[in-house]
Amino acid sequence: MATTYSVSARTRVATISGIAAIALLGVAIVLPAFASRSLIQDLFFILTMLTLAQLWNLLAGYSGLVSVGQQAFVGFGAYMLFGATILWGVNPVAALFLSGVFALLLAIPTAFFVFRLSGAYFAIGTWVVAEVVRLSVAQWQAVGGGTGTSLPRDARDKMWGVEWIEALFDVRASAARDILAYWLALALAAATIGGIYWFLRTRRGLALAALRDNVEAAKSVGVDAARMKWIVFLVAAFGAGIAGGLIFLQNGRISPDSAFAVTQWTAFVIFIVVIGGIGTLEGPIVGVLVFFFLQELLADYGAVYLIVLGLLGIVIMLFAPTGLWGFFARRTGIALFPTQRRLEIKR
Amino acid sequence: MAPSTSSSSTTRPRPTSRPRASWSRWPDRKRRPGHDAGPPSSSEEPGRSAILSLHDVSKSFGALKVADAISFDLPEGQALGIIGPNGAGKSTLFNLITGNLAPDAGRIEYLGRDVTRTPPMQRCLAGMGRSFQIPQPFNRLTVFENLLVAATHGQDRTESDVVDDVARILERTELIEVANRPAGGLTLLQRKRLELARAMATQPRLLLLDEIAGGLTDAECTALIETIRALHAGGVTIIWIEHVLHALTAVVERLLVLDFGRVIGLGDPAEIMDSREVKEIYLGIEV
Amino acid sequence: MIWIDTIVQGVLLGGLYALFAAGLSLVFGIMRLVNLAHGDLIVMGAYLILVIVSVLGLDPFVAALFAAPVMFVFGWVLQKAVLNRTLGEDILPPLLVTFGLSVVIQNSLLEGFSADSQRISMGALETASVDIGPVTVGLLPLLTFASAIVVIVGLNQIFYRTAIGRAFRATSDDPVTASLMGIRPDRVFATAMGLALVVVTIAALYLGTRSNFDPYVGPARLIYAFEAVIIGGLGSLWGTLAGGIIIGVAQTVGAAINPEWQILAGHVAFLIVLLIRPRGLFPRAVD
Amino acid sequence: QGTTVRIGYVSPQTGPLAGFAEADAFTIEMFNRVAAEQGLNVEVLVRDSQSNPNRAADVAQELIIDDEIHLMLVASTPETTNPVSTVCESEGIPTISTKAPWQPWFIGQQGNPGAPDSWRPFDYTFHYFWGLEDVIAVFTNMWDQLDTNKQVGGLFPNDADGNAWGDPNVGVAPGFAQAGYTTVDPGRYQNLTDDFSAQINAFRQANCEIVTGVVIPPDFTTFRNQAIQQGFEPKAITVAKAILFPQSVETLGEAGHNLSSEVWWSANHPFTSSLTGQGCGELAAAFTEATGRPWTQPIGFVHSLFEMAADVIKRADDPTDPDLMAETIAATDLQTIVGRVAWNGEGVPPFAAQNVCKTPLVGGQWRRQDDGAFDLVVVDNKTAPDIPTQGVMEPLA
Amino acid sequence: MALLETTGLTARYGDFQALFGVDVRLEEGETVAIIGANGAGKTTLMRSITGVLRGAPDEICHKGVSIGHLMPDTIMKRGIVMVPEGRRLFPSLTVEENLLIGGQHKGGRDLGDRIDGFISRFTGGPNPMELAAGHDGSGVWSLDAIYTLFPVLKERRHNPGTALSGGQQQMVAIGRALMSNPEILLCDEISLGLAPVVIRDIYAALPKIKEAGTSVIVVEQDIGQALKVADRVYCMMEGRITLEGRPDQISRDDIHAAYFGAPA
Ligand SMILES: Nc1ncnc2c1ncn2[C@@H]1O[C@H](COP(=O)(O)OP(=O)(O)OP(=O)(O)O)[C@@H](O)[C@H]1O
Ligand SMILES: Nc1ncnc2c1ncn2[C@@H]1O[C@H](COP(=O)(O)OP(=O)(O)OP(=O)(O)O)[C@@H](O)[C@H]1O
Ligand SMILES: [Mg+2]
Ligand SMILES: [Mg+2]
Repeated sequence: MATTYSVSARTRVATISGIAAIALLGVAIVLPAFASRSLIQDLFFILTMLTLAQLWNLLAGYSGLVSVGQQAFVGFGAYMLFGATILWGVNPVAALFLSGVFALLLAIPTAFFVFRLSGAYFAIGTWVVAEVVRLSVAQWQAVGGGTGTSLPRDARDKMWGVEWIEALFDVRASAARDILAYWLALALAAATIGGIYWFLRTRRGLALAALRDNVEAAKSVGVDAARMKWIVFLVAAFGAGIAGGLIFLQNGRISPDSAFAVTQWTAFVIFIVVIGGIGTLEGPIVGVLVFFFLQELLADYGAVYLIVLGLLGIVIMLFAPTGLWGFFARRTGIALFPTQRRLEIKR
Repeated sequence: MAPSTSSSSTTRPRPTSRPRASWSRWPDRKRRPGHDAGPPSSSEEPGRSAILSLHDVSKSFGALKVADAISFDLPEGQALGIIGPNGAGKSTLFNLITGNLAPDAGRIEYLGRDVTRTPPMQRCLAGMGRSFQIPQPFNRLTVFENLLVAATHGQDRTESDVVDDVARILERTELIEVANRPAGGLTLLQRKRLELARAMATQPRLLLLDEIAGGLTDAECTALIETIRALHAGGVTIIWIEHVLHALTAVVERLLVLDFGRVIGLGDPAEIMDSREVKEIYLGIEV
Repeated sequence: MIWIDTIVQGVLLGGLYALFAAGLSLVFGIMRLVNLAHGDLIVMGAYLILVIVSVLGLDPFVAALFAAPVMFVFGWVLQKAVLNRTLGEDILPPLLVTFGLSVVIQNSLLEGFSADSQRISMGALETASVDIGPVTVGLLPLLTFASAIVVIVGLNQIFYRTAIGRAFRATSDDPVTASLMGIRPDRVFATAMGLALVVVTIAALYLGTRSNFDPYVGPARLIYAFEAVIIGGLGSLWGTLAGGIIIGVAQTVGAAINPEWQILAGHVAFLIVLLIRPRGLFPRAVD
Repeated sequence: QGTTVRIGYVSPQTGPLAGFAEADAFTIEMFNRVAAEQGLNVEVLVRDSQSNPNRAADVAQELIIDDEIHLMLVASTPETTNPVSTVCESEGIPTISTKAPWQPWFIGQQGNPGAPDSWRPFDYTFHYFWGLEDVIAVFTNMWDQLDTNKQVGGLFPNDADGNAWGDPNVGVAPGFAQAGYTTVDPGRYQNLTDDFSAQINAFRQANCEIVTGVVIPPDFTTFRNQAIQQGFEPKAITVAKAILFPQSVETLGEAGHNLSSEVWWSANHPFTSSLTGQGCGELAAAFTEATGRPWTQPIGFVHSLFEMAADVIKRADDPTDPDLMAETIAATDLQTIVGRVAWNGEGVPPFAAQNVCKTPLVGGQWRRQDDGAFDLVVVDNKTAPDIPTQGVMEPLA
Repeated sequence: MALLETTGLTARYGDFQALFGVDVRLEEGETVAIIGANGAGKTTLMRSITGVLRGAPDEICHKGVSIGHLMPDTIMKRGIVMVPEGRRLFPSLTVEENLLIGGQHKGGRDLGDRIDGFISRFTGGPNPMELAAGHDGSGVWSLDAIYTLFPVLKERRHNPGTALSGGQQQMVAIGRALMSNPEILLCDEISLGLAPVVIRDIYAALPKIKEAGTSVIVVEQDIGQALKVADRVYCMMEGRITLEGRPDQISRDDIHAAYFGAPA
C-alpha cells in the first residue's frame, strides 16, 4: 500500500476567480480610454478605500490589533508627500514611496508605545497617538500649519507621465492627473491584495491565521506572536502612508483636519471591513462596493447617508458579525481567495 | 494563482518524532547524554541528565496560592504522571513550565538553561510541546492546518517537508478522516485528539499532556496508551496530567501528586497510589 | 503668580474633563464597554438642554433636571436593546457599534440643528467671578468643578453604599454568578448606562455653557474623557477626577508656554502616564 | 447665447462661520430675478461648505466635474475661498472670490507660504477685498484716538487668517510696531478651544490695554466671558471676523458695548449697485424688509460678487470658454456696491498684482442701544475719506 | 408531585452534548447527592437547573411549573439557589457585601421584573412578573444567623471576599446562598480543594440548613462525604444517570461501576 500525501490550496472557484481578476485588472487598466472623468474619480476613491480597508483588515481581522489610529499614517504619509515635493522638490510620484517610508518610520515608535497596551487601551492609545501627530503636523508652518497647503503648480506640472497621458487620451492636464492617480491607486490596491494574499499563503500567513484564532495556543506551537504583530503593524502603516500620499496627491490640497480625519480614514474603513466581512480578503471588496453604492444612492441626502451607514454598520455587527461575505461564504462555501491548504490523499 | 505546494510522495517508515534536526536559537542544542543540567541535584536515576528542573517555583492568583515552592527534576526520557484533586494547580504548573504564565518566584531550567523568563514560543522551538486541558484549536483552520502551523513553526521547516509527518500523526490520532474540516466543528473528543496531535506535530523533546484521556471508551483509551508509549519509546520525555488513573499508570514511570499547589508525593507510581495520603486526598475515600 | 493662576485654571478645566469622563468611567468600569459615542452623547445632551431652554424658556439648570430623566431612559433602552448584545470577550463589536452610534448621533444632530455653533446662555452667571486669594476665577468653572466633585462623591456613594451599587460591582466581577443571586445583568447594565447618561447630562450642561458646541465637537471631548479614565485607572472614580485634572493642568500649562501646545500637552501627559503606568494611576487590584 | 451659463457658488451657510452667508439666499433670489429681467441665461448652483475647508474643496470638485459649471463664485474667509480657488485653479475654472483678506488668500494658497521666491500668480482665480496693510492702518488709527499704553495683545488661531495675521514678519505686528504699538502674541491656538486663560494671563502679564486678533465668532464669546470672569478689562478690543454681525455682539449683552472692528461695508457707504442701481442704504433696507433682520456687512459683498458675475458674463464673447472668461475677468473695471473693482495692481505688491484687487476699509464700533440692540458706527475713515464717519472711538467700559 | 424534577434533561455546549436525558428528582425536605467522575456532567446539571444553561421549558419542573426556559434570576427568585463550583465570590465586594448581595433579591418581583413583564405583554415570551412570584424569601437566615453559623466570617466581614482562605471562602459562598432563605439549595462540590478538617466544618453546617426547611442537592466527588449526608444518591457518568439509590442500599462496587463504567 503506497499512500501519498500532498498539499493543495487550489480550488476551481479560485482558478476562475483568478482568471477573472486578471481580466478585470486588464479592463481596469484600459478603462480611462472610455470612462468619464467622474467614473475615474469614483474608482480612484473605491480603490484607495479598498487599500485602506484591506490593511485595516490585516490589522484587526487577522492580528487582533484593533487600531482606531490609522489616520496617523494616512495623514503623515500625505504630509510627507507634500513636504517632499514642496520643500525638497521631489517629484510627487516618487514622493509616494517616501510617504510609505515615513509612515513606516512613524510606526516604529508608535508600535513601541501602543504594543504595551492591549484591547480597548490599544485602540484609544492609537487614537491619541494619531491626535498627537495631527497636532504636531499642524505646527509645521512650512506646509501651512493648521491651514494646510496646496500642491504647487510646478510640482503638479512635472508629475511623471501626465503629459504622456494628456497626449494619449487627448484630455486636459487635470483629467490626465486623475488618470495617473487612478492607475497608481489600481497598482496599489492590486499590490495590497496580491501581497496580503501571497503572505496568507506562506508559512507565516498560516501562523497569522492561527494567532487570529487563538493566541495562547499559537505561542505554544512556536509562533512568534510578537514578531508577527510588528510585521503586520509596520506593513499596514507603510501601505496606509502610500495610500494617504496618493489620496492627497489626487486631491491637490491638504490640511491637518482632512489628512488626520478619524471618521474618513478609520471609521469608514472599519465600516467597510465589517459590512463586507472581517477576517477575509473578499470582505473589504464587498464592503467597499456597498459603501460606494450607498454613497451614490444617498448622495443627495447629505448627512442621511452617514446615518444610514452608521445604522448599517451597527445592524451588521449585531446580526451578522461575519459580514455580508461571511454570510454568503458560510452558505455556499465559496472562497475567491482560498488560503486553505487541503491534505490530498492518494492511495 | 500561485501554484500549490506539494510534497514528495515517499512513505519511508519513520518515527513520528525523530531526533531534533536543529535548534537554531540555542547554542547547546545537541542531545548529549550526561549533559550537565546545572547543579547535579537530587536526580534519582543517575546517568540520565535532567531535561527539566524546577526550583522553588511559586505562583499565586490573588490570595490563592496555586504553586507553592515546587521543585523537582525530570530526567530526559522519563514519563512523569501528575495527579491531584481539582484545582490543585496541575494545569497551572504546565502553564508555568511552558511559559504561558510567569512564576512569582523560583527558577525553571530546561536543558540546563534558565528559561524562567523565556517566552512560550521559544520554549516550543526548544522542544517543548503541550496540549491544553480545555482544547484550544485554531477554529477557523482545518485540522490539517492546525498541525501544519505546529509542524512548520514548532520546527523551522517548510510546508512540503512536513506533510508526511503531519499526515502520519493524523492517521495515528484517527483524525485523518476530518483532516480538511475546520477545527471549530469538531466534537470534544476529536478536539482532545487534536490537542495531542498538534503537540506531536511540533516534534517535541518534552511533551506535556493535560487530561487527554477523559471521556474515551476502553478501546480508544488503549489506542491512546499505545500512541503515547510509542512516543515515549522514541525518546520523548513526557509529563502527563490525568484523572484516568489506569491509563496513566500504564505509561508513566514516576508519579507526582499535587495538592494545594504543593508536591505531596513523588516517586514510583504503585507506591504513591498506595499511600494513605493520596487515597484520602485524591480519591476522597477513607481508608 | 501667573503659574498659580495657570494651575488653578487647569484644575478647574480638569473638573470639566472629569465630568465628561465620569459617565464613561462608570460604564467602562462596570461592563468593560468602550463607548466611542460618549462624546456625542454629551453633545446630544447639550442639544436637549438647549431645546428645553429655548422651547420652555427655562433656566438651564432646571432644563438639565428635565433632560436627565429623558437621557436616563435613552441610556437604559440603548443598553438593553443594542449594547448588551455586544458585550463579550471580543472588544471589536462594542467598539464598532458605538462608533456607528457616534456617526449616527453626529449626523442626526447635523440634520436637526445644522452645523451652526450653539451655546446655552446662563446670563450674568457666565461672566461672574470670585476672588480666591491671589487669583480670580469664574463662578461657572468653579461650579463645574464642584459639580464634578459632587458627581464623583455621589457615584461613589451609590457604588459603595447602596444595593444597586453592590449589584454593579458584583455584575462587573462575574455576571453569571450575579445572575445566580437574582440579579439580571442586562438590567444592571442598562441601569448603569442610564445613570451614566444622567452624568452625561450634567456634563452637557457645562459643555454647553462654558463654550460653544456643534454636532462635531463630541470626539474631541471623548478623547479627553478617555484619557482621564485611563490615567485614573479602570473603574476608579477618584482616579478619573485625578486624570481629568492632570489633563486640564497639562493643557493650561502647555498653553501658557505656547497656546499651540495646549491640546498637545494634554495628550502628551496622557502618553507619559501610560508609558510609566500602563494600567493607570489607581488600577483595581483584580481585573 | 444658447447655452445656459452655470455659476457655482460656495459659502459657509452653516457652522461657526454661518454669519458670513446670512445674505446668500436674499442675494441669489435678487440675482435670479434681475438676470431673468435682463435676459441673462444663467443658473446658480449653491453649495454649503459647512465652514469646513475639506468640504468646501469637495463641493467645488463636485460642481466642476458633475455639474460642469462655467464660473465659480466663492466667498467668506480663507477656510472657504482657498480650497475652492485651489481646486478651480487646478481644474482651470474661472473663479471670482472675495471676503477674505488678500494675504491669507494669496499666500495661503502657495505651497510654502514661508518662501516668497516660490510664490506664483494664478491663471484662473481672481480675488477682491482688502489686505493686512489696510487693517493695520484702520486699527492703529482707531487706537490712536484713545489714550493707551500701546500694548496690544493678539489672538491669532492656527488657521489661514490667524497664521497670516500673526506672522511675525509679514503679519500685523510689524505694521503695528511702525505705528508705535507693541504686539504681544502668545502663539497660535486651535479654533473652538475650551480655554483662553493662557492668553488672558499673558495679556495681563504684559499689561495689554488693547486686544486684537482675527477670531471666529464662537471663540470670541468664550474669550470675552473668560476675560471678564478672570478680571481682565482692556481699554479696547478690536477684532476682525468675530464681531462683524449684530447677533454675535448681542449674545455678549453689556460686554458687547464699544467693541470695535474693521468695516468693509455699511449702509452708509457711498456706492451704488451696477446691477440694481440701489445705493448701500437702499440695499440694507431691502434686506431688512425681506428678512426682518438688521443689515450686516456681508450683504454688500455677496451682492457685489453677483454684480461681477453678471458683468463678466455680459462682456465675455463665450462665457463657457474658461480661458476667454479668465481674460474677461482680468479686464474688469466695474463700479460696484463695494466700490471699484479692477485688477489693475493698484496698492498691491507686484507678485499679487495679477490676481488681487483692493476695496476700501474703515473702522467701526458697536454701540449698545437702550433696547439691547447694537448699532455699528463708523469711527475712523482716514484710509477711505469718502466714507463718512458717524462718531469717534470710545474706550471700553 | 416532587419539589423539583428533571425529565429527559439534555444540555449542550455548542456541538458538544454534555447531558443525555437526565431524570433527577428532589422531594421536599430531602437531601440528594450527585456523584460522578470529572466531566461526568454534574456541574452541567446544576447549571441547567439554575438557568445558566437554558433549554426546553418542560425538562425541569418546580412545584408543577415548567422552569427549563427561565433566566437564572427568575429561578433564583423562585427559591432555587446555588453555591457554584469554585465558590465564585465577588472580588470587589467585602465578605459582608457578598452575603448581603445574596439576600438582595430574595423572591418576589422587582421593578425590573415589572418593566419586563410589561414589555412581555407586547412581545410575548415568558412573563417574569408571574414566574418570579411565589417565594417570599423570609425565613431564619439573616446576616446574624450566618455569622452564628460561621463565626469566623464575622471577624473578617470587612475583608474582600477573596482575601480569605479557601474554606472560609466556601463558607461565604454558602452563606451568600442562604441569605435568600432558599427552598432548594444546590451545592456544587463544596469540598473541592479543601483540607479534610475544613470539609468537616462545612458539612457540619448542612443539618442546620436542612432544619430550616431547605431541601438540598449536593454534588460531590468526595463519595464518603456525599454518602454520609444524603438521603438518596445519584451517580452520573458521561452525561447520564448510571445509578440511583439510598446510601445504605448501594455497595462500593456499584459505585465503582457507575463511576468508571467497568467493574473494579
Ligand atoms: N488565570 C487564573 N486566574 C485566577 N485563578 C486561576 C487562574 N487559573 C487558574 N486559577 C485557579 O487556580 C487553581 C488551580 O487551577 P488549575 O487549573 O491549575 O487546577 P488543576 O489542578 O489543573 O485542576 P483540574 O483538575 O480541575 O484541571 C484553581 O482554583 C483555579 O480556579
Ligand atoms: N463551557 C463548556 N464548553 C464546552 N464543554 C464544556 C463546558 N463546560 C463543561 N464542558 C464539558 O462538559 C462535560 C461535563 O462537564 P461538567 O462540568 O458538567 O462535569 P462535572 O461532572 O461537573 O465535572 P467536575 O467534577 O470536573 O466538576 C465535560 O466533558 C466538560 O469538558
Ligand atoms: Mg487542569
Ligand atoms: Mg463540576
